[in-house]
Amino acid sequence: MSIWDYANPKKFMQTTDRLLPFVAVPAGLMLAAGLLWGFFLTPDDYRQGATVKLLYIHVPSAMMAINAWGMMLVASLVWLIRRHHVSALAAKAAAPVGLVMTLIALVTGAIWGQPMWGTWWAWDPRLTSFLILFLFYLGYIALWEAVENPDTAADLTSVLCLVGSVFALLSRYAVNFWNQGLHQGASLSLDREQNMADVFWYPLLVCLAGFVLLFLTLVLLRTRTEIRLRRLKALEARERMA
Amino acid sequence: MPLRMDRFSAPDASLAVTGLAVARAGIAVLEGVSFALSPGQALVIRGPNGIGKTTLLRTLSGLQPPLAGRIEGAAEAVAYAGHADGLKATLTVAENLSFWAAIHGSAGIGPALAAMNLTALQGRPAGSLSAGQKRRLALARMLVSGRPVWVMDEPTVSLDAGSVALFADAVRAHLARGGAAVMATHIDLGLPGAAVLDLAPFRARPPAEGGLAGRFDNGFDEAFA
Amino acid sequence: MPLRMDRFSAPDASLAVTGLAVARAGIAVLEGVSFALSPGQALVIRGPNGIGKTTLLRTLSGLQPPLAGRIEGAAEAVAYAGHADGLKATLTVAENLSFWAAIHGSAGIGPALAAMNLTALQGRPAGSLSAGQKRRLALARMLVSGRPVWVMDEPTVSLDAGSVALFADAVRAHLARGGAAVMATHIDLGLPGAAVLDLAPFRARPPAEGGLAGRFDNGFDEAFA
Amino acid sequence: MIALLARDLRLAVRAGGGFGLGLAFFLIVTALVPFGVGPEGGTLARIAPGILWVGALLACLLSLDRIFALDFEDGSLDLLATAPIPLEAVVAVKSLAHWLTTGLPLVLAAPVFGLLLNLPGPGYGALVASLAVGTPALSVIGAFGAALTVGLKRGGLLLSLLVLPLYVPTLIFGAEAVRRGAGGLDFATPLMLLAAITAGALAGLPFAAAAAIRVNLR
Amino acid sequence: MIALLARDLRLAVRAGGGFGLGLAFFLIVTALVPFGVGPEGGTLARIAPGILWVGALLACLLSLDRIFALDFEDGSLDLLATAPIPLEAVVAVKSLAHWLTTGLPLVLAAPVFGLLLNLPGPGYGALVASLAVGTPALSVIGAFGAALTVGLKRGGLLLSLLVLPLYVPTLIFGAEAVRRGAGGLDFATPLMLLAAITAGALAGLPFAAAAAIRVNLR
Amino acid sequence: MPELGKYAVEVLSAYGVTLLLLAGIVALSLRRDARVRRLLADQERRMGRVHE
Ligand code: HEM
Ligand SMILES: Nc1ncnc2c1ncn2[C@@H]1O[C@H](COP(=O)(O)OP(=O)(O)OP(=O)(O)O)[C@@H](O)[C@H]1O
Ligand SMILES: Nc1ncnc2c1ncn2[C@@H]1O[C@H](COP(=O)(O)OP(=O)(O)OP(=O)(O)O)[C@@H](O)[C@H]1O
Ligand SMILES: [Mg+2]
Ligand SMILES: [Mg+2]
Repeated sequence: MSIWDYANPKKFMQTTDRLLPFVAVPAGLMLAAGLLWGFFLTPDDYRQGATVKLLYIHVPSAMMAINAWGMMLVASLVWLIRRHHVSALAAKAAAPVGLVMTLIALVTGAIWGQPMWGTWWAWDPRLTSFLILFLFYLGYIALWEAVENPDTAADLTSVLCLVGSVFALLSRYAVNFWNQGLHQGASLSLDREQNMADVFWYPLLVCLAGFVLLFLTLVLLRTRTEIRLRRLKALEARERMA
Repeated sequence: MPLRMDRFSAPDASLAVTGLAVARAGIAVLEGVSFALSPGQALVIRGPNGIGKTTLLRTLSGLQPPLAGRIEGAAEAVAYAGHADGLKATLTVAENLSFWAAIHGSAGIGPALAAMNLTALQGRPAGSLSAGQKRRLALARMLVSGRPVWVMDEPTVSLDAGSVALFADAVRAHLARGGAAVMATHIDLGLPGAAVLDLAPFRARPPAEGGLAGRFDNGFDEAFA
Repeated sequence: MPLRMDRFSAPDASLAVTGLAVARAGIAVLEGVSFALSPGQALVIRGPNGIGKTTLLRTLSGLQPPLAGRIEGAAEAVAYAGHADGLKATLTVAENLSFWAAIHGSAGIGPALAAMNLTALQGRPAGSLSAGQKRRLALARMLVSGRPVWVMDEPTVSLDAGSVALFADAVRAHLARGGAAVMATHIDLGLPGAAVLDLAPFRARPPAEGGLAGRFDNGFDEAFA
Repeated sequence: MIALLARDLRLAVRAGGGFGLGLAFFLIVTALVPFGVGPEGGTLARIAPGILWVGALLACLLSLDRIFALDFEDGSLDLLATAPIPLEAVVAVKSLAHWLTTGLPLVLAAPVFGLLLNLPGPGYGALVASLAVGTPALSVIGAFGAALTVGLKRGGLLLSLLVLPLYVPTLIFGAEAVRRGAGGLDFATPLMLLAAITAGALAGLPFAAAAAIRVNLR
Repeated sequence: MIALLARDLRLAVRAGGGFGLGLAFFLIVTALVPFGVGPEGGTLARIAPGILWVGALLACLLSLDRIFALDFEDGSLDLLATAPIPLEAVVAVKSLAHWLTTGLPLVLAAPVFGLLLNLPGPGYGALVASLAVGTPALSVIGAFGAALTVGLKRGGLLLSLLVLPLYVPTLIFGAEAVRRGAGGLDFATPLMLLAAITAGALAGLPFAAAAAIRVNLR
Repeated sequence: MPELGKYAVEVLSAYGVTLLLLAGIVALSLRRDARVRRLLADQERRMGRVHE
């Protein structure tokens, strides 16, 4: 059986109906565990003090904000190439979740910036490219909302997602060129030992897993909603025809 | 009539449609439409408001894909004239027409202007024409398109009796040159020779009664069965 | 017909025009037009494309001032429907109509929807209607305006035969209630009782032949005499 | 009248976002300036009051042609002009709808944008106050400009050209109020002048705009 | 093709100004900024490169919806889509027409506006060069945004929202080139990057835009 | 409650905002799902497609 079978609405609804609790419950558990661990049971950093606790929300949300866009890009490509409706609807379902993740990363980053850099906002490349990502999410969602016909909307938003991805990468590069920045480099690599002590690292991993699972849960749930909505529209149309 | 009398080169003026279903906003509106049109023939499409005449004509012109069925005949052979006139208010009558002539690579606009009684108006900006004058200009565009199949949506809206006669003359000349024409209308076009296709029997049935569903619906009825 | 059967209060449905001249873009197009219309009467305006029907109707509605002559009857008594439908594509049929009902302070939109066979479409966005359905909605607006004099420019464009009959019924009911109607058209409206005014004899003459010139021209001819 | 307001608001919302889009444009303008000007906080803080006001002004400007042009194109304006409410009231209500969908969201969201441009702390009160007092004038003046250009096919840029000079006094006093506020000075005087402009515009311009529309429909 | 270009140019000119209006808007933006920011020469000189580029960008943006919306509304776009020239070419020609009526005049007039903002002497060459290289990208990217929103009733603000983030890289490299030029530094690198963006946009976006138009006409 | 020192406001507000936003998107998703479910059920019933 190929993965494309799940692009059939029937198969998708059946599978996710059974699958959803097995994603949602671990998501809640992991998230609760990670955040509580991070908040209550980790020591303060000798330089950053208690603000290091922001790590456990800032980093996972920042990563999910990027990953959500990546998922939308893949789903858009699948829609454009194979015309599987579920794929287009999944991309639509993911966008608001990605937007919220971006917002969380921006807000927690801004709050973190005040004690660390002495400013809420700086035109640092990492921050700036997140602001641009935020705009892309807004535009993508606004385009879905603005188009009446769902297939048309799927086509247009997919094209936007493709072109937008290219320009988002370009912006990232341009922004680097433009300003060297204050923000931490990537420390979440495999050779992480120089960067982060285990006391911070393990709860962060749990939080990361929690955010990933939460994202999955929400996307599955929202895709199911979108499929039903699509179904509702089709039925309304049929009723009019009759 | 001072129109070019040469026959059309390829692509030619035949159009055959079999089992065509067309959809508007993803909803099937017509299904099972079949007809064939050979050079020199005209077909008048009739049917009540909202049955799907405009949708059918747009599909024939290649502006939207059919939901099912086959259209034989190149979309490149079709010149389309819809409800909207496609005129630029700030360009003069002659400029509007010359533009379309240039796009279609046809020669002069003089004969087309004359055929639609626009010669006296040719220096006027199109925005200052009355409703019927605008429509005449939109029809003159068909003449300069040089295309063999004319597909027209309610071509005689706003035209007075004299202009309807002019239009009928132009269509007859086009047919005589080996062209073909498909026209949707509610009123008499003064073309007694034309075949008539009433769309009422082809109204799409709801999927429950065996009608076509949109592509999405196919996998879908099962999902909620 | 489930329409309100009360007669109109003031301003009343009479309209008298004497020696009217109207201009478009400063150029006189019609002159010497006179007619009188009393409650219960309908007048059909005819004339070839570009003679000035639209211009005349806009003048009657108070949208532009007459060049000369008198119009007796309040502009507030007139409900106007032009070539453009005045619909908002993103609002539903019911929302479009309710808006105009609210503006004119009329009660419900149900009877108007029913009269124009729009009840089934009332939840649809107006942008998704076919050409004829849009026109029916534009005509339903006349019913909710509650105004005694209907001035309509080619009201039956794009309508199928059934809808033309609906429209004729609505006009007849309006006349029976003591209303009046002026309609420009090129085709038969199915209103045998209506008076007909052909505008061809009133085409404005050039000033050289004694026709009216624009206001500016009057002082102007002398200046360059 | 209320029906007209409700309709215009509903149209703005249906047109895809309504409230959101004016804001989004404001956000984008204020975000673009640092890309152009460079990221140093000091320079940004110095120009923040001016840029914020210019951004608000441009966000208003961009949505101006929505006020009458759509109604003109589809024939609704003809019908509104013959309706039993005075055209002056139509203008006033439509300006109000424009302000509610464009000006008001700007007022509410302005502090966030101030952050992006490093606006100094004491400036936020002045920013919100001056925008609240000044943006109604932008909407009314814009409605007047839109009325003047309503007949002309896509008079968008002409509209900007006509309206921008009219916006200058509002801009000067508005930006001055914010600059004084940001510098910790008293900003009552420019705010009063701003209020005077708004009051004057509200009292006079609907009549001028209605006259312009009548001429354009003729 | 040439006929289409000629028509679009003629339409732009007839629409009341054409060339003039984009310029006028640019002028007004650059004139408003001193009102907002205050007149000290030092600050102005520092922000001039950025403001000039932001102004050019906004002037472009404001005229974008003219590219396809009018043709869509009056039915011409249907006719162009069925005409014997490929839709990709239509997009390319229309972008070119937009650039000729908006971008090119900006390039030619930019030095004058530099003067208004106290742009330091060595910056003028960089300003003209970067605008000449960068504005074509603005037109093509804008045409893509206009194609996406063409079916939507007055998608003006949505269009801005979609297009502005796409403009960011162009803006950064453009303003950076001018800033380096104004500081007497070498500006070849940002100019090359700008050229690369323009080339990429010209090569790819007409296809995406044509696809979007086909979808919207369906 | 851990000792947050002088950064209490920052840390607490950041956690607060995050939880608020997460709860918001979860609640919105659930509410929308329930609403669409209900509308769809109504529609299916109205069209006589009754099932369990
Ligand atoms: C609005 C402001 C901010 C935004 C948008 C932002 C965004 C990001 C992003 C995108 C990541 C990358 C995740 C990855 O690639 O692995 C990240 C990671 C991180 N950020 Fe921020 N950030 C902001 C402010 C701050 C501040 C003020 C600090 C603290 C001084 C900070 C500390 C970190 C740390 C320590 C990481 C983890 C680095 C890593 O392991 O990759 N951020 N942030
Ligand atoms: N954008 C749209 N979205 C949804 N439905 C639409 C849309 N446009 C048209 N329809 C519907 O599709 C059907 C077919 O419309 P079409 O315009 O083809 O009818 P038509 O036969 O041309 O009618 P008319 O004689 O009034 O022009 C109509 O019922 C109409 O309401
Ligand atoms: N904006 C304008 N500028 C100059 N002349 C105009 C303008 N609009 C219309 N005209 C001219 O005024 C005359 C009257 O136009 P009007 O629209 O009233 O005609 P009509 O009788 O309604 O024609 P139709 O039957 O075609 O609708 C026409 O000759 C027309 O060309
Ligand atoms: Mg039709
Ligand atoms: Mg007329």
